[in-house]
Amino acid sequence: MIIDQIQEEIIDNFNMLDDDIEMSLNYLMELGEGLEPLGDELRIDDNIIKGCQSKVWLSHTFEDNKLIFFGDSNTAITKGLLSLLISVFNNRTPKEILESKLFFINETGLCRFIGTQRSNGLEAMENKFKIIALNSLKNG
Amino acid sequence: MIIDQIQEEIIDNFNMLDDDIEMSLNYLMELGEGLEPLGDELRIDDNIIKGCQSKVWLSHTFEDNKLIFFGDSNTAITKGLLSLLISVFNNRTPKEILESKLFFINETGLCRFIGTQRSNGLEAMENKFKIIALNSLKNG
Amino acid sequence: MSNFPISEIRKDFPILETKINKNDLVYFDNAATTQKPQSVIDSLSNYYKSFNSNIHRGVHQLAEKATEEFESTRETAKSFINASSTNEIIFTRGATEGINLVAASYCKNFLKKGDEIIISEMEHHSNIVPWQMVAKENDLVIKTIKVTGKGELDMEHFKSLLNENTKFVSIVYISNTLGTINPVKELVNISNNAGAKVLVDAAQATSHKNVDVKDLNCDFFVFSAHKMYGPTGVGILYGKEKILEKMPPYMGGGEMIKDVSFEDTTYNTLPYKFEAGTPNIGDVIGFKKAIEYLNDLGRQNIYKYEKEIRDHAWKELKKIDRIKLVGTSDSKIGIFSFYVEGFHYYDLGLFLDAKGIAIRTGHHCTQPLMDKMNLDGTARVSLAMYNTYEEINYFIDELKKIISK
Amino acid sequence: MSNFPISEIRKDFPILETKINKNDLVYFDNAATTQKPQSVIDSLSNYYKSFNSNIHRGVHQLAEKATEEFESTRETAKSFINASSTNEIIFTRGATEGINLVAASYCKNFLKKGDEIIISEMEHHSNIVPWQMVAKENDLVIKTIKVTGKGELDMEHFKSLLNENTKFVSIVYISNTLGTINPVKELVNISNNAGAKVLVDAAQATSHKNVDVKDLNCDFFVFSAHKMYGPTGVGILYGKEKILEKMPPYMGGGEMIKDVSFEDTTYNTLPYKFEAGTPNIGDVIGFKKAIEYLNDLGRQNIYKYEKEIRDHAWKELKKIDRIKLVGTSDSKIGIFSFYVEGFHYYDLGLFLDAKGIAIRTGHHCTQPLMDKMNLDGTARVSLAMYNTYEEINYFIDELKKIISK
Ligand SMILES: Cc1ncc(COP(=O)(O)O)c(C=O)c1O
Ligand SMILES: Cc1ncc(COP(=O)(O)O)c(C=O)c1O
Repeated sequence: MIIDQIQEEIIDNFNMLDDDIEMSLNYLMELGEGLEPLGDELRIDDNIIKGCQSKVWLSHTFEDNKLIFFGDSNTAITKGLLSLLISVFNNRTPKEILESKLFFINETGLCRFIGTQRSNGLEAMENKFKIIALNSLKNG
Repeated sequence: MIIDQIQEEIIDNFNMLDDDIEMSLNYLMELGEGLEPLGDELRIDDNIIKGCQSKVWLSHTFEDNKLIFFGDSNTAITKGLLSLLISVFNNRTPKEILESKLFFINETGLCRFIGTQRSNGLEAMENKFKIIALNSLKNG
Repeated sequence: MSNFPISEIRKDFPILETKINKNDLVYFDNAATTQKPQSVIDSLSNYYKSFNSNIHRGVHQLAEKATEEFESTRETAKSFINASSTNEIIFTRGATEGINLVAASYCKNFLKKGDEIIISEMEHHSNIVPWQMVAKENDLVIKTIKVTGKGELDMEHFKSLLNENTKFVSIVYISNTLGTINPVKELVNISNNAGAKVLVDAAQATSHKNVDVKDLNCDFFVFSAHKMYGPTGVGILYGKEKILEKMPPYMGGGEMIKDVSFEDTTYNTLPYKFEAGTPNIGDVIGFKKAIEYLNDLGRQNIYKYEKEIRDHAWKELKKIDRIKLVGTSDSKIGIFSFYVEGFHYYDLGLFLDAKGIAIRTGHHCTQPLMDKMNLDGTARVSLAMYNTYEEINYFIDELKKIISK
Repeated sequence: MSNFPISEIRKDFPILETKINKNDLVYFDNAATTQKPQSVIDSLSNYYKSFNSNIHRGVHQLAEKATEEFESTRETAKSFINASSTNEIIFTRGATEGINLVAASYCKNFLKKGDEIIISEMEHHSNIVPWQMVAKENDLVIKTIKVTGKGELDMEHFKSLLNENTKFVSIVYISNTLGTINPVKELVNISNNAGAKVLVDAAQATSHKNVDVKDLNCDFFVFSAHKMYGPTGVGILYGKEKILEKMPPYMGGGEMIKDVSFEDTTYNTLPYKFEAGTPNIGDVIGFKKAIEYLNDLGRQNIYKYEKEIRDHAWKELKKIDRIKLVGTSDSKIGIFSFYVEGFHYYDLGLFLDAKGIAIRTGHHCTQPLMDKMNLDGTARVSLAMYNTYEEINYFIDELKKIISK
């Protein structure tokens, strides 16, 4: 399953950073910078992921039974995390997304500096992806 | 001053018990037993010393400018303590009582097993003796 | 005799090595507060030495670690009482604060003039006064279940008190004066059928027996860490999530809000809505070790051992003619309230103390019960799992000597 | 440089030896909570190892000793803030509980519909929400003193708010977000002349400067042990005896009563009337050591040293162009709130943490102040007496590197 392969890759990449927190943060920041910023028309309340400490927006398109995600955040590290989630779920069918299990977050230890409160934020993000998938399935 | 002499005697007596708490308690109990129990007509609310955990009554007569005290308590140890106070103040003039300073309680370490709450009880007892003395002075 | 590892357990409690007047400490005042195992004491030091920090909302690692440990006590407590969710676990200062919180907050939203609250004659002041306070303010009526001569709740009398105005029943699980284990499950069932919510004051229960809020099906359940081998200053209020959600907050402050403005303040979700201000972080973290200690030994095993020493103490106490026991229900834990005719309990306490035996004397914060029994106080021996046959025998011997003085 | 014994002091705080990501911990989150000296940590262990017991009403020696030590913290705290009597010292869980107690209890007896309470825009949520709650319940009006651009109270605005309906003023001594030391003495004077009582929220004051309730002449004064090198879970509410005496109890339970019966309950005298249930005995006893630590060093000396490092940090922060400081009053302690344009405070906090530097980010429980300043949060560095020039320099260097990322 390609979702799992991508997660494995992420884990490998972070393993190479050898538990160096600063490097991990730099890497996340870089990843976040790779995300195209959302235009104001998409930075709307409907796209906000509730339950995150910082502001996180997630938008999507649905074509050929595949979901494409666009996201943004007002903080660099969160944006990096969001970009990881997007890379995992992008271009997948709703069914694939709904059946997937996220394991890379725990295995990379990314939760460590994401914050105890913050991990709910990650859960909230994951949920948002799945809700989008569910809605696409129903409507598609 | 005779009040101080009596206090010194008490201190000497307790010093002989050599910090043995059980012996001190036995001795106090004995002292208390030496106090003539008050009749029901004197075990009245007016004679109660407020502020003690157990019930303590104090009555007196005033003759030839001297105070004679009678006291009782429903607990044996407290009665022993009361008997010590009575022995210190008995047969003294109101003026002597009012001018006296009680030091035997601290020096014997009797406060140790009298209780932190209880030490207020001792203060309450001392106060009652002095109030009786004051009233006798005014009225006498 | 069971194979309860009593000598290992005693080694875990450093205070048990204390000498009092050259005698070994015999600590029989466990209903007032229990002693603490080394693991609890160490966890306090360890917290302050290595990760003390204010919790929640923190980005740094001390804050992370402290938050994680703090919240993990909530998890542990949830399992310990078999709650459904950590949202049902509110940290308080102790049982008393828990009862006050429910009395004030629940009453505000759910009780109206003329409604009735039932408590019992054997309640601790902490389960009387908060109700008196809200009753006075809101014109509610308090009714009290009678206690029988054996020190049990008169269940027939209880049933006769129920009517359509009964909205709340607040009852002690195990009496701190009598030791009686009340039929709380039955009580909850009857009360709920009558449309009343039930709070269980479990201050004396959690260290002695298995407790299960789902099985009891009570609406609220309060207890204190310090009575179950944990630190002073922490307790837990359990409440059914659906009910807690509808209750207004008790205190306002940091932590308990979602958004504050001068126009409009919205409150945080459960359990935080009821936890205003910086909580007692260190002791909450230490509390977890106390629960783990109980879990490791197994509450069934503890119950069994405690029953053995209770039976022994009871048998020996009954042999002494001049001793009058108060609270003789068969369904009881090792709490013995008694008096000796002609020997004041206060003197008794002092003489026992001289022998190193710590007991409690007085009304035990149950004055109405004392009044009912025509007593102004008793001597109370309360046992815990680290107490032994030897200690009981020593106590019995000294007791006999003292009262023959 | 002063001859403040900084290296000895640092040795007294074991946590300062912690490594975070291989870096030395630089703890700059002192406004959230301070670290604890060894003497405080030891006193907790010592309590539980050698004289843990429930207090008051006990005949045995553990109870005696625990009661004595517990009450001696009250004495020490009384002198520390220069109160007139230990009857004025109420133990609470912390500043938040103190404010809630006053809001609930004072209002009940002394405020009526339409009466006005003044707070300020710079208050901590703990000094906002309790007032909002009682205001809503009792139809009271809350007015807020404006804060100036420098982060000071607008005293003219304050005066303009006063009128015959003003019954209470509750104000922060030192702002936890801005560091501003407010002119509390003047405020009390003006308020009292206008017939209003004043509560001073001294949560941030007691560790940094001398505090004297007689000199301030305030009616109430609250603070938390954990913010002044003491354990979590304890605080103090000071109130003028005459006022406290007239206030109804806040919580009901053991300890706070004189006599309980189902017909008539009478409350205990001060300070016990306000201390329901088993208090946080261990931490109250540990708290004394924290006060003694401050007394031994001398608060004047602490203030002087902290001013030196504050000035240094301030000077260095001002040199960094992109840093915008929030709270620039000359009358301030070493609390620096700031933001960096184009760099979110949350990211900043994480990067600093990776370097071992613990700061706090967010709204610091002062959302209305943030709203007023059009911010959703800041990064906050808050210094304590164990912080050093070296730590500040290290932080400034790392800060520069991070924001140039
Ligand atoms: C100014 C101020 N007031 C009140 C509080 C509340 O203190 P606590 O959380 O210890 O009750 C704080 C602490 O965050 C504070 O900084
Ligand atoms: C039965 C019962 N309920 C309530 C309490 C109050 O507990 P705490 O003082 O820990 O709040 C006690 C403790 O004395 C108790 O024994």
